[in-house]
Amino acid sequence: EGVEKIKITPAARKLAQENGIDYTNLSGTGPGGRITREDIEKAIAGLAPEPAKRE
Amino acid sequence: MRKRIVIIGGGPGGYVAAIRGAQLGAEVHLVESDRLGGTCLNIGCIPTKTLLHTAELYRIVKNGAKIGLKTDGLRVEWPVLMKRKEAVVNSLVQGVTALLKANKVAVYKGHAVLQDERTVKIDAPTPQTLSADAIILGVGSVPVKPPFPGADLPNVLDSTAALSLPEIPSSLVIIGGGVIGTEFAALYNSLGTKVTVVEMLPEILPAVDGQIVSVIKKDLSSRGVDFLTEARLSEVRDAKKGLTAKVLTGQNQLEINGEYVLVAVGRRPNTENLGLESVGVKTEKGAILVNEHFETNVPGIYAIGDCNAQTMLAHVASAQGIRAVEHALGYRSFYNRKVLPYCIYTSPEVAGVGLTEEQARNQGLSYRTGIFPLAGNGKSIIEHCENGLVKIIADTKYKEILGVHIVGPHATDLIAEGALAISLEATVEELIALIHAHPTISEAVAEAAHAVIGNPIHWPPGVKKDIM
Amino acid sequence: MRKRIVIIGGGPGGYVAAIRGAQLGAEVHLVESDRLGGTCLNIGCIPTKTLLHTAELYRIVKNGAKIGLKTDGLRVEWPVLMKRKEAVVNSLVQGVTALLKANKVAVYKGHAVLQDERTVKIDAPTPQTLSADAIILGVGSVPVKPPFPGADLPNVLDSTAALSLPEIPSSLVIIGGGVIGTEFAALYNSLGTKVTVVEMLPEILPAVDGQIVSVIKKDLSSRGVDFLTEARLSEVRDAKKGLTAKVLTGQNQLEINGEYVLVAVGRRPNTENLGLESVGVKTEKGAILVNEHFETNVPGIYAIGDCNAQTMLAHVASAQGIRAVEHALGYRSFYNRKVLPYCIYTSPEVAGVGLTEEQARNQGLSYRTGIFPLAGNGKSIIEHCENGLVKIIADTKYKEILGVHIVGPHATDLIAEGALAISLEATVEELIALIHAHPTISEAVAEAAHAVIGNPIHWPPGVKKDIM
Ligand SMILES: Cc1cc2nc3c(=O)[nH]c(=O)nc-3n(C[C@H](O)[C@H](O)[C@H](O)COP(=O)(O)OP(=O)(O)OC[C@H]3O[C@@H](n4cnc5c(N)ncnc54)[C@H](O)[C@@H]3O)c2cc1C
Ligand SMILES: Cc1cc2nc3c(=O)[nH]c(=O)nc-3n(C[C@H](O)[C@H](O)[C@H](O)COP(=O)(O)OP(=O)(O)OC[C@H]3O[C@@H](n4cnc5c(N)ncnc54)[C@H](O)[C@@H]3O)c2cc1C
Repeated sequence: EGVEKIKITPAARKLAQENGIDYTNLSGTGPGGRITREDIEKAIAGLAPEPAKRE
Repeated sequence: MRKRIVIIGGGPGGYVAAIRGAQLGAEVHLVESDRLGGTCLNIGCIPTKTLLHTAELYRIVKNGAKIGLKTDGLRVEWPVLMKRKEAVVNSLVQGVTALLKANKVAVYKGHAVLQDERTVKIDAPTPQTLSADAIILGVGSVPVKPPFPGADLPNVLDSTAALSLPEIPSSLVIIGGGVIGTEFAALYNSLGTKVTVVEMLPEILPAVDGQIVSVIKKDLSSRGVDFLTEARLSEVRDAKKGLTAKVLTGQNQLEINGEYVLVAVGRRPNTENLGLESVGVKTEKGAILVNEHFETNVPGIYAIGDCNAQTMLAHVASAQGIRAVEHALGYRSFYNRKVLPYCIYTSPEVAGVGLTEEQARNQGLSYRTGIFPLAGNGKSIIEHCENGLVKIIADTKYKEILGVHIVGPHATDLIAEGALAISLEATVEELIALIHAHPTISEAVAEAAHAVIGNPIHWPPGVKKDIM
Repeated sequence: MRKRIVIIGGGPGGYVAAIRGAQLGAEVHLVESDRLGGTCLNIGCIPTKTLLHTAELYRIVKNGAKIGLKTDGLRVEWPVLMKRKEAVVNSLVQGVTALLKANKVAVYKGHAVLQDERTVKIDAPTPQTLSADAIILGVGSVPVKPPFPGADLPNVLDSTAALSLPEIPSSLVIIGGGVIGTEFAALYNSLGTKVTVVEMLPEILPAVDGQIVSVIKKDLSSRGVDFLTEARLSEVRDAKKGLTAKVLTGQNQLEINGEYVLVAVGRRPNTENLGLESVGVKTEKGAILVNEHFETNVPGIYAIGDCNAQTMLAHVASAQGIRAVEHALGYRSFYNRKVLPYCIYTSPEVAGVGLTEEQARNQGLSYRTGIFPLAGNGKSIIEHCENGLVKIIADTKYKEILGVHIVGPHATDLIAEGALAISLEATVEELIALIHAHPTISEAVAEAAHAVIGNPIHWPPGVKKDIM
């Protein structure tokens, strides 16, 4: 049970990869905490301070 | 301290909010002046779909010679169907009553008004006031009654009256080609009524994707429904048998005869006599203005469902009710206004979610479409229903699914996959990679996704798909 | 250089691989000894579902008095239905023929064998050899013929013969309660045949979630299908009228009479006389062994669909065909073996995807289930089909959806949403947050998701849900 699963939407993943965003540190705002495209857009715009790493 | 929530209106907005509030531990009070279940259960979704279920089975089987059915003597027993409609409605209303009781929601029968920002007054039968930490308004909508000459003639109907006719009419003129008008057209056409639909706009079903509209319109036309578009009702008059509707189309004046005229030109928020002004709740053209939590300008007062006029659908009312009560109780809540599916229970069915092509174009988005005609889908051929199609709209860059539109068998259940795809921000690749069971209509969803970026498997390359 | 792909077998595995290969620019050759479309189109999915479509409409409408239908004189015209079945099959086979032509696939009629690792020999009508960069085997499966005494009596049928009976039988004994046996039971029961199903195992439909099985079994039983489980056929004998099947259940010996006995105890890979041994392709109990790209131990030779015996379903064959040809042509490809939906076209329908509760338990997973009975779903009540349920299995930690199982109207189309949910690793929160259209059966999916972590909206708190 070591690794925590990261939930991210397919569109968000594409966007993150293209913009070199490390989404493993983001906490998502979708239901159940999924990272959404909007979360990545905010990260690209530098809006969302990336929260502390998951334990 | 348990929070007290008072809800006005027991439709799918109000009763669902009440149950959700109770589930979350609130003390919930619900006031309903008429029957629990609101428009939806009593005079909307449920009775229309009950009638349509029998009518469409009847039509399909009546035309069943080709699929091996011999149908001498098949007919609809209208009085039995009317009773069944009552029975279904009653059982669902009783179900809601029982659910509210099981969830310990206090239900009051009477007309409620806002007395102040935290108090609701019930005026009948025994006047009483309820104080609240939050108030949720779910007062619904009522049919718009345009004031044309003849509007008050006895055989001029609204949608409620059209559910309880003494017998199947020989002919019917429907004013308004929106969802409700179109469903009634399908219903009575299937039952053998001569139906004419009169629509003011250039096309029926204005909110639906244009290519989908042309399929369903062609289908209904081929079954004998007459559509008059850009046509305006000027007057209804008594005729020898039934009524005559005078209609202007361009320069022409037409007279259409019908046993009844059904007026289905829209619904408006039911926000009069609610005390909104006295507590300062803002409205626009009768619709209560709300923020993204469905809270009005008066903090602690929410307005959900038809009365805020955002999207007049039962499941949207329920979803807003859940969101409002969750917000009132301090929970984080999700409401994705991009993912509000709609359904039209014609046969074939119509359903859609997300952007139509017209919306994508008007918003100036860079998009691509993929279409798969059900003539290439085995199950549609088995169900003798090859005229449908699935249309997907995806953004050009990431191929993210923006809209899914279906006209075909089971469209109203199939649309859930499209809704999930949009809400999870899926791309066409994920829909293509998903293995869809065979033989199902849902295979056409993957094929339409395929068509966005290339060629579907079951359609010849280079053959135009969008002309049915 | 265009790659040359040679495909043996024109079923849903082979013909779809051929089209996909052609789409990707390969030179594709397809050899089929019988009719294009394989088992699925000619004697499997398509003819069974065509017969079931008419039979289920007939049964529903025949019992339509409650929903307002008067049905004196309604009957099935068997010869017309037989012709329709042929017509549907022929139109789909012609469709496949046309698709292959439009995609410029070279089609050969004849029996093919592997000559060496890169050569296929066709022996009829004019012998010829085809060289290939990759060979895809899509040779399908054939019915298992257990060798009981009486197996060769004329009225002992396999599934193919059971599709073309001269008239609707008065009685039918079905050996085998798998998907095919159960569908034939539903089919002939709906048409008025007295049906008995004999199953060796403790329960019918062994791969289906147990709670789902009990619902559909109860439903079919209440309509008159007799099920004998832990029952073994020992012999079939000619009787005065029809046949007598001797069946052992525990200590008892039963004699069941039927006009026909249908043997539907499974299918086995059709891998004899294919030259597998000569080129060294490994098999196990007749099934061709493959890796995750469906490539055999001989590089460049692939085996897809029923002949590798992984999952004997048409859409799985097609998906494997696509993956195999994409891999052979150097493309990256996706195949998620966790998301292979299955459908059973009884009425109500059954469909499932992902893990059953039995599988989750046997794998030692930490899981929770959520159940929503369709008695709480308005559309199911409208469709007079309240006995169904939706069951969701989710992992305890993330609430990720692991399995979705449905018995109810339109289950076969509804399952696509469940499949998408599992493939996108959606959680119950996401299914709950998704707004499902009203009134649809799909609302029950969100309710079942709700039931995993709390209480659905439309079911009273604390009332047991899993006992129907
Ligand atoms: C013919 C027809 C068919 C339809 N079919 C569909 C369909 O298939 N799918 C779909 O999604 N939608 C359908 N709709 C729309 C759907 O019925 C509405 O969107 C839905 O009912 C709105 O729910 P609501 O809770 O906002 O309001 P309502 O259902 O209108 O409920 C409001 C309730 O509030 C009560 N009330 C109002 N004022 C007061 C007061 N002051 N005090 C106490 N009680 C009060 C009313 O008596 C009523 O019961 C249909 C509508 C019609 C007319
Ligand atoms: C009664 C019945 C109902 C079914 N219903 C469903 C259903 O509803 N849904 C579903 O998913 N599945 C269903 N199935 C299963 C489905 O039909 C099979 O899983 C599917 O057809 C497998 O596809 P395939 O391409 O692997 O093989 P097949 O469809 O069996 O095709 C193999 C083809 O290869 C040809 N062939 C074999 N050997 C050679 C050779 N040496 N040279 C040339 N040609 C050769 C055969 O003639 C055949 O046409 C049903 C099966 C049956 C029997």
